[in-house]
Amino acid sequence: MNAAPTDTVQHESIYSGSIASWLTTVDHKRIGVMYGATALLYFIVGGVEALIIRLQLAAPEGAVVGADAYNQLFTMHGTTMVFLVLMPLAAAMFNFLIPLMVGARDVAFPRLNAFSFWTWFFGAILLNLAFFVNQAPDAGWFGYANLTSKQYNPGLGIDFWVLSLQIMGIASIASGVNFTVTALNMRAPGMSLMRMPLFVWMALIVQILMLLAFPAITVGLIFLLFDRFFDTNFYVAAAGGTPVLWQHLFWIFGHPEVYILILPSFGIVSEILPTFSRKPLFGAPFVIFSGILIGFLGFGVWSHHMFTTGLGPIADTAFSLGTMLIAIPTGVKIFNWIGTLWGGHIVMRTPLYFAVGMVALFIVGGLSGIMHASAPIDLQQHDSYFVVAHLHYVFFGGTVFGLLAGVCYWWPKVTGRMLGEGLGKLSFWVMFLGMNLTFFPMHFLGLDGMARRIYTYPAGAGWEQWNLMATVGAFVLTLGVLLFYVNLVRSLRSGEAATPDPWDGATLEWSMSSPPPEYNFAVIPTVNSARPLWLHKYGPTRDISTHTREDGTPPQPDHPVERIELPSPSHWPLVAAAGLTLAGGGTMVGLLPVLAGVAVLVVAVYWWAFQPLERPGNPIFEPARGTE
Amino acid sequence: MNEIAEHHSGAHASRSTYWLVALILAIITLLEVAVFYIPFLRTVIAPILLVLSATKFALVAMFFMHLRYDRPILTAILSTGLVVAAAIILALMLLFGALRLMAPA
Amino acid sequence: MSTHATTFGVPHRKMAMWVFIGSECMFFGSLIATYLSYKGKSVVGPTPAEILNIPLTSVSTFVLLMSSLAMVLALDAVQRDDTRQAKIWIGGVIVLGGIFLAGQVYEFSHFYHEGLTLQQNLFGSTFFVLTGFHGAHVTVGVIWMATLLVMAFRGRLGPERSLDVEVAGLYWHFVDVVWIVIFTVVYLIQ
Amino acid sequence: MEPRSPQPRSISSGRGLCSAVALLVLGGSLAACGLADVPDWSTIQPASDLSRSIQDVYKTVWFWTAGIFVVVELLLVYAIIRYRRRPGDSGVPDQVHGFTALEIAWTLVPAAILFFIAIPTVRTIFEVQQKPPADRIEIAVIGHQWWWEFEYPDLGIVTANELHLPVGRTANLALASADVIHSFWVPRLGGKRDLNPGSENKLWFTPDSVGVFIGQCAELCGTSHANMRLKVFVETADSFDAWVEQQRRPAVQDSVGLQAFLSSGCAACHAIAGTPAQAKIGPDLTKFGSRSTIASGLLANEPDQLAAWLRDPESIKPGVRMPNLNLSEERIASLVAYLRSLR
Ligand code: HEA
Ligand code: HEA
Ligand code: HEC
Ligand code: CUA
Ligand SMILES: [Cu+2]
Repeated sequence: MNAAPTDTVQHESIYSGSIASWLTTVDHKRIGVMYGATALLYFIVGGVEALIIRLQLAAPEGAVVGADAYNQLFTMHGTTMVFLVLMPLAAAMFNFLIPLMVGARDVAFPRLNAFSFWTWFFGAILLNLAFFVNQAPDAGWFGYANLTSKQYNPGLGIDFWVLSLQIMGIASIASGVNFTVTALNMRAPGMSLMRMPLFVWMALIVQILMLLAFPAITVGLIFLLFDRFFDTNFYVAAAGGTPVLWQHLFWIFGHPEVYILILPSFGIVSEILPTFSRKPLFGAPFVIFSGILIGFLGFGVWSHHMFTTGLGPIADTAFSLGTMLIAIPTGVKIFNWIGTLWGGHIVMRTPLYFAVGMVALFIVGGLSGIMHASAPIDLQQHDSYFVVAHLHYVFFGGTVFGLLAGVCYWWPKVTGRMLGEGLGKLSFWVMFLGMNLTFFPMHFLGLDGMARRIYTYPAGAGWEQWNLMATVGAFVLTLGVLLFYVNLVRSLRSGEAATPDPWDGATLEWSMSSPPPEYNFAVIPTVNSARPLWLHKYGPTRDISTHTREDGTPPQPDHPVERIELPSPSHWPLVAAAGLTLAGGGTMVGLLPVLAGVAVLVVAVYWWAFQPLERPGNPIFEPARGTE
Repeated sequence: MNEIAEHHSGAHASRSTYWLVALILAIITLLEVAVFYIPFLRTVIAPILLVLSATKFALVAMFFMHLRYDRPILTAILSTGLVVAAAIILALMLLFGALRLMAPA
Repeated sequence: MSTHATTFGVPHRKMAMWVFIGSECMFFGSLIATYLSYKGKSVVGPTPAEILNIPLTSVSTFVLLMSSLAMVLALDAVQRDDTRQAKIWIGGVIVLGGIFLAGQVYEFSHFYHEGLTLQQNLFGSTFFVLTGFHGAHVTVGVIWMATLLVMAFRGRLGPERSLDVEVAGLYWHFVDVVWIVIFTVVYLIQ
Repeated sequence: MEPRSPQPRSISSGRGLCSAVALLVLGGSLAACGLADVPDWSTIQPASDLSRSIQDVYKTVWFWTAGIFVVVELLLVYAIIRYRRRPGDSGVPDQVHGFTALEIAWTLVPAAILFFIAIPTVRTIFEVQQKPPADRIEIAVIGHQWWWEFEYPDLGIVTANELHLPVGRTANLALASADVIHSFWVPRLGGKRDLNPGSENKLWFTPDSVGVFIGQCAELCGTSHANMRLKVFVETADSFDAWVEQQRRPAVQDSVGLQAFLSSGCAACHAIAGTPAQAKIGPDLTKFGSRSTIASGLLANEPDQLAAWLRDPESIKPGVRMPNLNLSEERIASLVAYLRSLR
């Protein structure tokens, strides 16, 4: 680590500034922080919903909540965790890290980026507003038609759900376009695709999946809206349609969506394991191509959620086999991660704990997925707690552990402060224990015939002890999450200051101060390795005897060496997002708010379009003057 | 790919090419309508029309949208979307058409 | 930012439009897939064969194709800094797009009087939503072109702005290309 | 395609299988207490050819995946322990970038394993969806929010929430829905199959053990989805025939009770064969007295429970489509007596 600069320059914090500066910011780092903070808050919301679920199920004939409230709880829990926690937490990292990792000063479209954030933000609020009119959606997170029809669900709950998903979908498409272009087209000189960091690779695949998956649900939701608002017949059996169409459209989106949720974690693990094993990722090209393959195959397997729908043996066979194929590229990743650890000098720090925990737990979820993939087996397991176990192993064990590993890993870079090591490891172990205690018994519940989405169950079916165990586990898990949060807060208050490169990292973000300056790179680096910083620090072979220091990307100078002009803040993305949400949400109220929303949107878009990106008064950094 | 290229507004077709392409497009459209009205083509109408419209699609994309003269990455991006969309259309049609044929006896 | 160096030598905005188009393929793909999957499943009439007006739609298809020609010529003119021609061709795109939309309005209201509504049957639902969303795309395109035309009249559409026109053009051509598909699978293959 | 074997097989394999999972992770004691008593709903104690076929696949897949689990997790744990950095070690390990032969190996080995999983999978997919044997009884199952209607078209029997089947004979179910999607699931008799509005699904199986099996609607269908249970009585041929006989015999109508029924508004929704009550909104009550439970398994068919049901159905089944008719206690008493006499 001898090459890492030890003196940390105290820039004026990139996070200080008025609230208005946050509302109008176009800085990808601040936007990333806003995504992250909001997602971590919603994690508590979704978690508390889960805790109520677990309390209700702790014993037979539970009486904590009633039937309708329970249906609302799991619907909101699933929707919240997927769209309000995991996706934005991943988006937080895409925002903060992609430009830093590819050597760019911002994303391709900074204002579009702000628009994405605010659109998602308002969409998320809209969804939760449903609680305040006491009509939360209650048809499950995949809202099967025709339970969502006006006839069987006359309240506003489904409208809130449809409209907020639609609005958040627009945010996802916008950021998908933005980050695809950023990763493809803004790489530093010399950074070929094969030198692009693994995290960026997986992020890029995620963007492409979002761009191709979201339109399917958008169309499905449009049909649903039309059925509900205009009495069309898309999902109406009496008119010759079928509610099964919704299942197809939803899962054409929904299955790629689960890879949208896991691939960021795969990317994070692929960054963390090499850093802490102190050797390059084993078989990096294979890890990249398997990621592409997972994404591609992910579009061909959606009907494995529909084995009980009655599609016939040919379709069942095709989707069973297609689904099983995905185990191969996923296995390739797992084995390469183990290969990375193999023969390393593994530094046992908190991020590594979470990363390894992710691998260990994801395998469990992946293997239960393989059981589901066999259509006959799935006839028993579908819509039972076995599926609930599968989905939490891949979501919590896979995605959440992976993302938390990322939070621990990049926290010093984002905040400039270290996390507590002891508390970090403690929170890991408590979460690891709680997670298994909560979700492993659910396998048995499923095998013992407990259906999911039931708010009550009779005594004497043999489910009592497993349910009780799961409820206890959920509280252990909560304690673990709480410890994690305490660690974050303590670090912000009194954490040890972070050096630019606390983990001896290999990628570009470690070449600059922590947190990075507003302009990211004082000089845009030239990259000639997949591990530019290691190359610089240790030479090509990393053999200390043949050490040639001057290759690779040196740490960034403390001050700009050229004049750097950054885009100006703008409030139009925020206004446009507000207009869009008003127009969308307004459809539940009447024509007036819709027209008002559209008007605001149009005005905002025109102002935005004709406002130059860089205007007088925008942040400008001059050489040798610093930013103090 | 590693070199940094400056904004590349690139060579593209001349105006006469555009007119020619438009003419071909118009002729193909005419053919399509003709095929529609010719009775003895009824049985093969679908494949003929699909080929014709794919040709039109390709002409517009290659010439009017300049894919022919632009970076291959753009063609790759479009193709990704097209291939996945086409596969989904095909699969859904099979699933729905087959709903009756493949239903368990 | 698109004036800055880019990895692929393609301006960001142009690449972004292509990426967006890739995504739109799935949007229209899902709509078309639904239309085709539901074809012939309506339990009451009118059916496509009874109601679709091929001559009329052939004309509007032709009109939309020619608007694409106008679009490339407009871009060509802007790149050559020929403002007069640019105005003419952009105006042409607007007029042709407008004719197409007028045709669609006529078609829709005609169908409505023939008894085909959004609610009448599956054909009505899928047809109107598919072609309606296409029409909405054309409308956005026309508004976009109108904006460019105003810019041209204000003398703000020189060659330095040609990327603006090119990106708008990509969008326009894509909407045209989607219609090529719709015309074939909805109107001609019955 | 081989016909499915109707012979019951050892039940212990299922239990052993499940205990093994538990042993692996949670230890034997937990497994023992968890599996002591799960006769009614278990997916791994098959009582029909369908659930046996499924379990055969499950066993195969389970052993493969359990093996993979053990091997891969051991490798992972071994790597972590073996290769952790020792105190005082500041060197760097060999910078290995990869090894193509290994990559090929760990692509091919999983592919081979999948092959062994895929074979029984595909075979069973076709096996369980082939044409049912000729000797079978046809049953139409119609899902309602939140109860089951069963019709034996060939026998002229309509009943609700409780299905009677003869052991050893194939039951061929035609599944349909009156409102939203439901899913028919009796774990010990086989996998589930959805009841879709507008199209009919099929499911067939041949029960091979006598007993009472509990089922549950497995697709979220609204407020009382959790309360949409069902019971299947698999009986010997003789007792099934007796049941059929009994169902087809018209119930003796107590005219006072019938009058109470007709004048309370019940006939707006319910049918009782041989009376003016012919509505199809709620369950057919023709032979209500012969059923063991009320309202899809929520209550026992006892006078006090039936009275409670009539007093306020909503308090027993949230969202229920049967209104509280504010009946007087005398009215309830006579209705209870009448309904229970319908046997
Ligand atoms: C992060 C999200 C995520 C991920 C990554 C996955 C991954 C997989 N999922 Fe899962 N899945 C969900 C999230 C996810 N799933 C959710 C949320 C649901 C429920 C939705 C709902 O109903 O609410 C669901 C439901 C679900 C079903 C439907 C169940 C049902 O409702 O009936 C099926 C069926 O096939 C399935 C299969 C798979 C498979 C085969 C994989 C594979 O990708 C797994 C591959 C990984 C491995 C296999 C492990 C590692 C590999 C090796 C060690 C190599 C060797 C292995 C072999 C040879 C087998 N999943
Ligand atoms: C990302 C995804 C994600 C995550 C992280 C979780 C996390 C949890 N989930 Fe959930 N879950 C889903 C996604 C997820 N879930 C989905 C998609 C469904 C399907 C929904 C559907 O059927 O439609 C589902 C369904 C589901 C069910 C089934 C409901 C049913 O079918 O009836 C259950 C039941 O136990 C459950 C439990 C839990 C628990 C205990 C946690 C725990 O991990 C939660 C841990 C707790 C916290 C994170 C809270 C932390 C709180 C604090 C730090 C503050 C503490 C304050 C107070 C206590 C006041 N989940
Ligand atoms: C508006 C319709 C409606 C009316 C009126 C109505 N019921 Fe019902 N009834 C139902 C429905 C629907 C169910 C099924 C409830 C469920 O299990 O979810 C039901 C269930 C029952 C059951 C249980 C049946 C079984 O097999 O489990 C009984 C008994 C019953 N009703 C009796 C009556 C009597 C007696 C009256 C008149 C006093 C009456 N019902 C009036 C709709 C109605
Ligand atoms: Cu019926 Cu759930
Ligand atoms: Cu899936």
